[in-house]
Amino acid sequence: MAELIAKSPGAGLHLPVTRGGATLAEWLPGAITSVAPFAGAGDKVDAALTPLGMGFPAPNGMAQGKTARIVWTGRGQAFLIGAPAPEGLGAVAALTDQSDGWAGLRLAGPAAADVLARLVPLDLDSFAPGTAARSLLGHMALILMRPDPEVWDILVFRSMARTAIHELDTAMVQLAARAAG
Amino acid sequence: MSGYRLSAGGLVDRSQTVRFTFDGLPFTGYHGDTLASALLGNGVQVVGRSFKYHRPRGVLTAGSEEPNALVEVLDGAQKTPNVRATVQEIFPGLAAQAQNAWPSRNLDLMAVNDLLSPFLSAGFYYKTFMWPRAFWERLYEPLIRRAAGLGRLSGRHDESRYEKVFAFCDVLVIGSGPAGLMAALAAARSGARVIVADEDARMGGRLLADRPEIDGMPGDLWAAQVLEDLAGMPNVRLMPRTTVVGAHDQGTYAALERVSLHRAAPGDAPREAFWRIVAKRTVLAAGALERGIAFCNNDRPGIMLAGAARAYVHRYGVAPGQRVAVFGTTDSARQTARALQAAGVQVAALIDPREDASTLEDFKVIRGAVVTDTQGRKGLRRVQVRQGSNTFALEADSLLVSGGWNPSVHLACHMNGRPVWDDGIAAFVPKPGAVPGLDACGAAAGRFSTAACLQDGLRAGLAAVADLGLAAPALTAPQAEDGSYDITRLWHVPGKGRAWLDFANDVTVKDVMLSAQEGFRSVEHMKRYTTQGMAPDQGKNSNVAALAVLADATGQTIPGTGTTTFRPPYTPVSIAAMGGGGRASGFAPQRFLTSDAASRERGAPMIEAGLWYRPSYFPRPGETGWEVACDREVRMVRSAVGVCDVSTLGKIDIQGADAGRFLDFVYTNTFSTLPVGKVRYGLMLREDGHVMDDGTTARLGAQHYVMTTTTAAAGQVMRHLDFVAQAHCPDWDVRMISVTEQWAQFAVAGPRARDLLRAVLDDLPDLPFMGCAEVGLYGIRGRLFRISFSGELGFELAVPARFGESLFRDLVGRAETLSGGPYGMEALNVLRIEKGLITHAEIHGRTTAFDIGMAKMVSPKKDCIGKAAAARPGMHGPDREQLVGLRPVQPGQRLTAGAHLFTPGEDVKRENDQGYVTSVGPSPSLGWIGLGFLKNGRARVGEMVRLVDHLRGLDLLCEVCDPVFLDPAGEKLRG
Amino acid sequence: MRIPCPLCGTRDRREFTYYGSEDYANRPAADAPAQAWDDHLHNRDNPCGPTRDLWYHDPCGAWVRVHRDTATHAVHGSDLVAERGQA
Amino acid sequence: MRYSGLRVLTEGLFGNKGWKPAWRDPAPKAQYDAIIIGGGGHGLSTAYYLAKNHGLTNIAVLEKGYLGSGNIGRNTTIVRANYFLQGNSEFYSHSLKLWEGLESELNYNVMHSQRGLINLFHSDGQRDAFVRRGNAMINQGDDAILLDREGVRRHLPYLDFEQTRFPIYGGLLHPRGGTARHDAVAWGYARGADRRGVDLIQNCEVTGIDIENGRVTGVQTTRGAIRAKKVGMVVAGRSSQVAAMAGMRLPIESHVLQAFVTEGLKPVIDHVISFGMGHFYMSQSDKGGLVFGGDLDFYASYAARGNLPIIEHVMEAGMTLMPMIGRAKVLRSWGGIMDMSPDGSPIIDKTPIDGLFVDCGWNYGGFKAVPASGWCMAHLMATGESHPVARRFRLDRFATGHVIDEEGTGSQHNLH
Repeated sequence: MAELIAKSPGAGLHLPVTRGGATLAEWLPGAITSVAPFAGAGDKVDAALTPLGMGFPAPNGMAQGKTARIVWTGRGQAFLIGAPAPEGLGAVAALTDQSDGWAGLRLAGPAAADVLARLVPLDLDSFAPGTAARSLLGHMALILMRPDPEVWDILVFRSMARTAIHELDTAMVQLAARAAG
Repeated sequence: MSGYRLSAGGLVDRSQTVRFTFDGLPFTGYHGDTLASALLGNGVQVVGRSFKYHRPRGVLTAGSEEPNALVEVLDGAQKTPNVRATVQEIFPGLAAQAQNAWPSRNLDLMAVNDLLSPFLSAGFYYKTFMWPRAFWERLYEPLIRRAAGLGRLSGRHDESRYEKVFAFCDVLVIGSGPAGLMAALAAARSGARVIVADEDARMGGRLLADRPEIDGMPGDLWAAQVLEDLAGMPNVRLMPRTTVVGAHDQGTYAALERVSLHRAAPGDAPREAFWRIVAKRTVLAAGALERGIAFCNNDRPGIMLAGAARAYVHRYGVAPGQRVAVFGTTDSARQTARALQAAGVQVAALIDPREDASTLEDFKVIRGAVVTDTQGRKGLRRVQVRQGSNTFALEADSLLVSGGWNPSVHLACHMNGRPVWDDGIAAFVPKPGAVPGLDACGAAAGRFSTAACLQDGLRAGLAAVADLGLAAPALTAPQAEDGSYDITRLWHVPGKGRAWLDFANDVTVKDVMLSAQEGFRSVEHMKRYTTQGMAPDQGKNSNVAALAVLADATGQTIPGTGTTTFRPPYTPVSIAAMGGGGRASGFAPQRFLTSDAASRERGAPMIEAGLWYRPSYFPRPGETGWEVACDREVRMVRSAVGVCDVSTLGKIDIQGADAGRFLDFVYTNTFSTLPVGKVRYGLMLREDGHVMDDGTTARLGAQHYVMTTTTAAAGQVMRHLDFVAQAHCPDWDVRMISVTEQWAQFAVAGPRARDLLRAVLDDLPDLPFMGCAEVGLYGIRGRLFRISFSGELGFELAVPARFGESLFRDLVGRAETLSGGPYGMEALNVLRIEKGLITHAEIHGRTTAFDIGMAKMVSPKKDCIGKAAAARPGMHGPDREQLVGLRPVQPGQRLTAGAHLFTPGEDVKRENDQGYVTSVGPSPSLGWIGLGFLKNGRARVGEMVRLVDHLRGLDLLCEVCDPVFLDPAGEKLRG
Repeated sequence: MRIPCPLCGTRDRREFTYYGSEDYANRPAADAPAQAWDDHLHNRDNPCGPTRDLWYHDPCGAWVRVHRDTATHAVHGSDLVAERGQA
Repeated sequence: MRYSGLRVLTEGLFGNKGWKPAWRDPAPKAQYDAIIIGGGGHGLSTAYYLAKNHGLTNIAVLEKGYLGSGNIGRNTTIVRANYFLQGNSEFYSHSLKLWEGLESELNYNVMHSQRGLINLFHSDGQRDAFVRRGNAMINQGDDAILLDREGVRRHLPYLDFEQTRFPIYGGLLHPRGGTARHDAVAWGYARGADRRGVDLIQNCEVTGIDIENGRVTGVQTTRGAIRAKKVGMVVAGRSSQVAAMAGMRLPIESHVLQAFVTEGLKPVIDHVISFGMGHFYMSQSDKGGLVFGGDLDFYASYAARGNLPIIEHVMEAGMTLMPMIGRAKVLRSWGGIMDMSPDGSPIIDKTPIDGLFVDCGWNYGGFKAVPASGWCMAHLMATGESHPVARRFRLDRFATGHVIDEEGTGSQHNLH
């Protein structure tokens, strides 16, 4: 064997799927780096992120640059998604590679928020486009982003991809069947 | 036959005939009928039997509070018991059956209880059935159980779909009668996000049942207009068929939506949805429930509440009887008599206890009179009336009763606030502020006229809007009837026979009096002694009257007597709805290893471990049972090389200037001195001094560590580390994050481990035991740790998870060329027992560092979590049970975990218990061996102990030995 | 029940893990007398009324000190354990 | 007045006019030999056994509400003796023996029904832990039977053996485990104590405990001061508040435990089922309701009501284990206030104040303990010595580290 085969978390899990007004697809966000600024290094972290067109986000915040996005993911912690960590960031913040730790899903369409309302205990009407939140998807840890009004990006633990897809799909099936009645 | 379908009227769709069955007989109704209205329309009077006396019973109400008309619907696995016929909408093919009757509702042999009723008074069962003792469980109790209960469960798995939903709003309006609609309109027009929930399939509340005139139009048409208006607004969600069942903290309400219970073929739609609605403000406009009057034999089929009769006439176009008598203490009774007469039903008389009641009606009014008794076992035939000193009989097949109205205070009382007695309406009303943010209005607040409801609803809606800081819309209440509410208190007409209070539980006035006579005088005692109010209607129809009777018996006032506690749910909610999503694997997430498919392909049985699925063993053709495979896998590791997926272990990345110092604080031993590129075993205590977890931590850089936790404790440890960091040393520079899911990690163990790794890695570093390094393989970067959980030369190789499956297949394939292969949890367990290595079988939450022989790992040079508490006298010493190894004296004998240990020669009893076995396994080289805890065990190595496992029939002698069975010097793993 | 996370905002109780009284956050010195440790680990005022207790907001990893009432379940506010005032 | 089937018949024939009050309604006297604070199950049984076993009849039970108004009437009625650790083992064993004679002891049908309790397990490790417990039960002289998966299926054929999230490996059957009618236990002890001369005083709230020179001398109540040289605090749910009147700070945190009952159903569940992985247990009452519960709500509370996350969790557990209950409808939920101790075991002990005794910390196992708790508390109050089966339930065991932590979850009150 000359090389190892990379497998995405959603491989073999029958995506994408469209039911009623919502489509669920695997979302491959590329590189994910956790960024946790060291004590007193907030400004330096912002400076290191400047080339990407973003700073360290506030709670529930998300910043979208040209190629990458940075998302607040917890106390003193954000995920840089879609680009490698810029030069110098590692000196002022604790970084870890999280690229393989998460399963990315994208739920889109006019019914997407209604689907999520079956699983996520958040007020999704008040969830402004361009923001993010840490919460739950059913019983699973969740990073939820709303890059556009009808697009929701979802990160759950990689090992739970199957459960997450099953639960989202069940919600989609039932919601669509309600409309049909 | 008594009830019948009127030739016109009602809001049912007479163009759509619906066929259904009841007790196997075919009937027809119309679209829009409930099962109750359809049965009444077909003249069916007996719909079930009562709980205790098995009395024939008919429909009493037109809502979810129905105590009598509980039926089973559907068949097979779909069978649903205790369905209110007054709520269930009919659909083509609906099959319903009466329940609690044997053999049938018309001939129920259990009705013998009715004849025995003098001996079945309140609490009789506490006084008898005690002799002989064994007869309670063998005879009396089974009889009682069979007689009790109501409907039947199918006994089969409920495979249907259910749904749970979260919703948020500014204003939740509960109820869509006049008050609710006005509140909703006010809130909606202000721009607030509004949810209107109503239990009924059709919104409008009493406007549909009474059709009062509003702004010159019939109430149902006015409601339809307002609803159309609301439905067109994007900030409004109308939720019919939705009962708000519970008020919980911080404005969280539980609601049950009957999504498809009215559909013949729901497809994939859920049967029910359980909503969690978070509201900033709530308007309780749930209306009021009518109550009856206790008189002798007031429970006969054909006796119905007066307001319900109006609902059947106006809403469904159904008359409750051919010739009706009406008896009531308020104008609700008169209104009913008028409505029935207007609909063409013969009204025998209105019996009004008020001496000054007007007699100016087109029907006979008997004033200053009461109903004293009734006749007609399976359907009312005659009503006994007493007027002054005269008693006489009235022929009637239906008696419509009104004892007044009780505001639906329930939700307002779910947070322990008791309702307040309002003498003017002789009823309880909600206590303002009892549920923060909830405002009751309309009939729910004791304001009964249509005009008052409209005005009060508007007031509540505007108040909510003002609270939210929104601009009030210009809105005025429409014109409507505004009569005063005049009530004469009449709870109970004295008489010789039984007068029912709680129809559903068969509690009579006599039962409540007996309760008081026997000293059960507090309302809670009375409830519990008589079971008053504990039936499916939770006393909605009868509690206030029962209180009044109790107050009378004890010489107290009604408010002085108080109420029992109102608790959720308002109406019963199916377990399946509240547990929606929990069915089968939905109860908890399933976690799958990257190697999962590869393991299953090899036939490995997968076992659950902390939500993960891990391979138990990898059977080869011809191998029978796990022990054969396990034996081979252990030998394979000991003689060649084995590969095991250990990715489930928790991995926490720890960085920062104070990372080492932090580890010193959370571990008993020291990590700040660990050189970069080295790994150390760490022992972690809870603050109470017991062992929390153990694992290895590697130092990847000067300020960079990666900690390993056990699979089971990964979440707990992360939470604990966060707590210690944030509570005890918030100024330290430490940053932590789980990297468990990032890495696929494989143990490569055995004397040929290096051969395997050389084939895979670009370059195998010369790692000492407990060393670590970054490595390259197949063009990617990985981490290599030289650690061992088997006592063999061992490594763990970690790669980004996307490559996990591929690397596992590669490692296993290459291992097989080296006479090795994969090994599972069984072999892993034997390998670690042979080495005396512990898992959570040993560190089960009660063990101390002393118990497992690691007291010396608690560094005397520094403080650490758990150190102070571990010094308590009870945490160490010879009385403690200590970790030992165990091996049978007779080779070949099997050991069992869970067995207890005794000193040979002593009796096997608790007082002599010396310890127990925690882990056992069949060692290929040593036979069965085990680990266990033994009192003062370390001092007893070499002694014999008696191992007794009663449950598995085992009793044998073991030798106590050191827990490390193999290679105590560790030459193999250092080799 | 809804609990305010100082970082994320008010969230459903299901997002939190409860620990106990804020006594757990006030760790005695290593050499404190045994009574101090007993009080830290075991003994509680256990008020029926206003209290301050410790909750972990699992999604964001913040330990939160919540000011609330054990009799009514009213929640009056919260702060981060790491930044808690001594008031 | 003695209760019997014959009496029920004769009273029935004469209109049930002859039934006498189950207990007197005395005014408090100025002085008693001993006072029990708390007219719940434990307080009433303490009074009963003080009178019966120790001949102390000049005693009073002071209850701030109505008799049996606490957790005795808010539980899931399970009676069992299936503990592993010494201390618990002998105590609950003693209690179960008392249960087995309670009807004739009290001349009151408490409907103790030994329907059998089955604890399910879902892995080899859990099986071994239950075997360890079962062997401890037998070593104590109680009963336990190990069931494999097919054994469980024979008893509980309606469980979901195919799809449930945590596969059923087997169960530990405790044949003598079962249920009883909760209120009847309180009423039976109350009536028994009253018949032996104990004054049961309702609507009498203790507002202060009088202490002079380190000795208790009586209590202050809403119905006046009452003197006594011995006072027992038996007030689970309010233990901290009452102890505070004596200047004590207990190792107790109060938590809410919810329970649920469905509408009546024809008999469908015969046993008591305990599903540890889902924190779920269920039985069916004689009236036909499915009675069930789960874990604590997990936050300190005196509100006696709970919230939705735990309710949903309990229902989900029921649905994964035994989806045949799906269409049973929950009729009523309630919440009890639990005295949670740091090791999950109770306290029956003297206090640092002479003559003041405490019985508390029943976590959520107090119902089955009612007979033995009263028996042992009475013994302690009468003799000044701990009863042999309760001698490990010491107040100072947390300070000394001699904890009795059956769950192994450590000194966090809500985890037991």
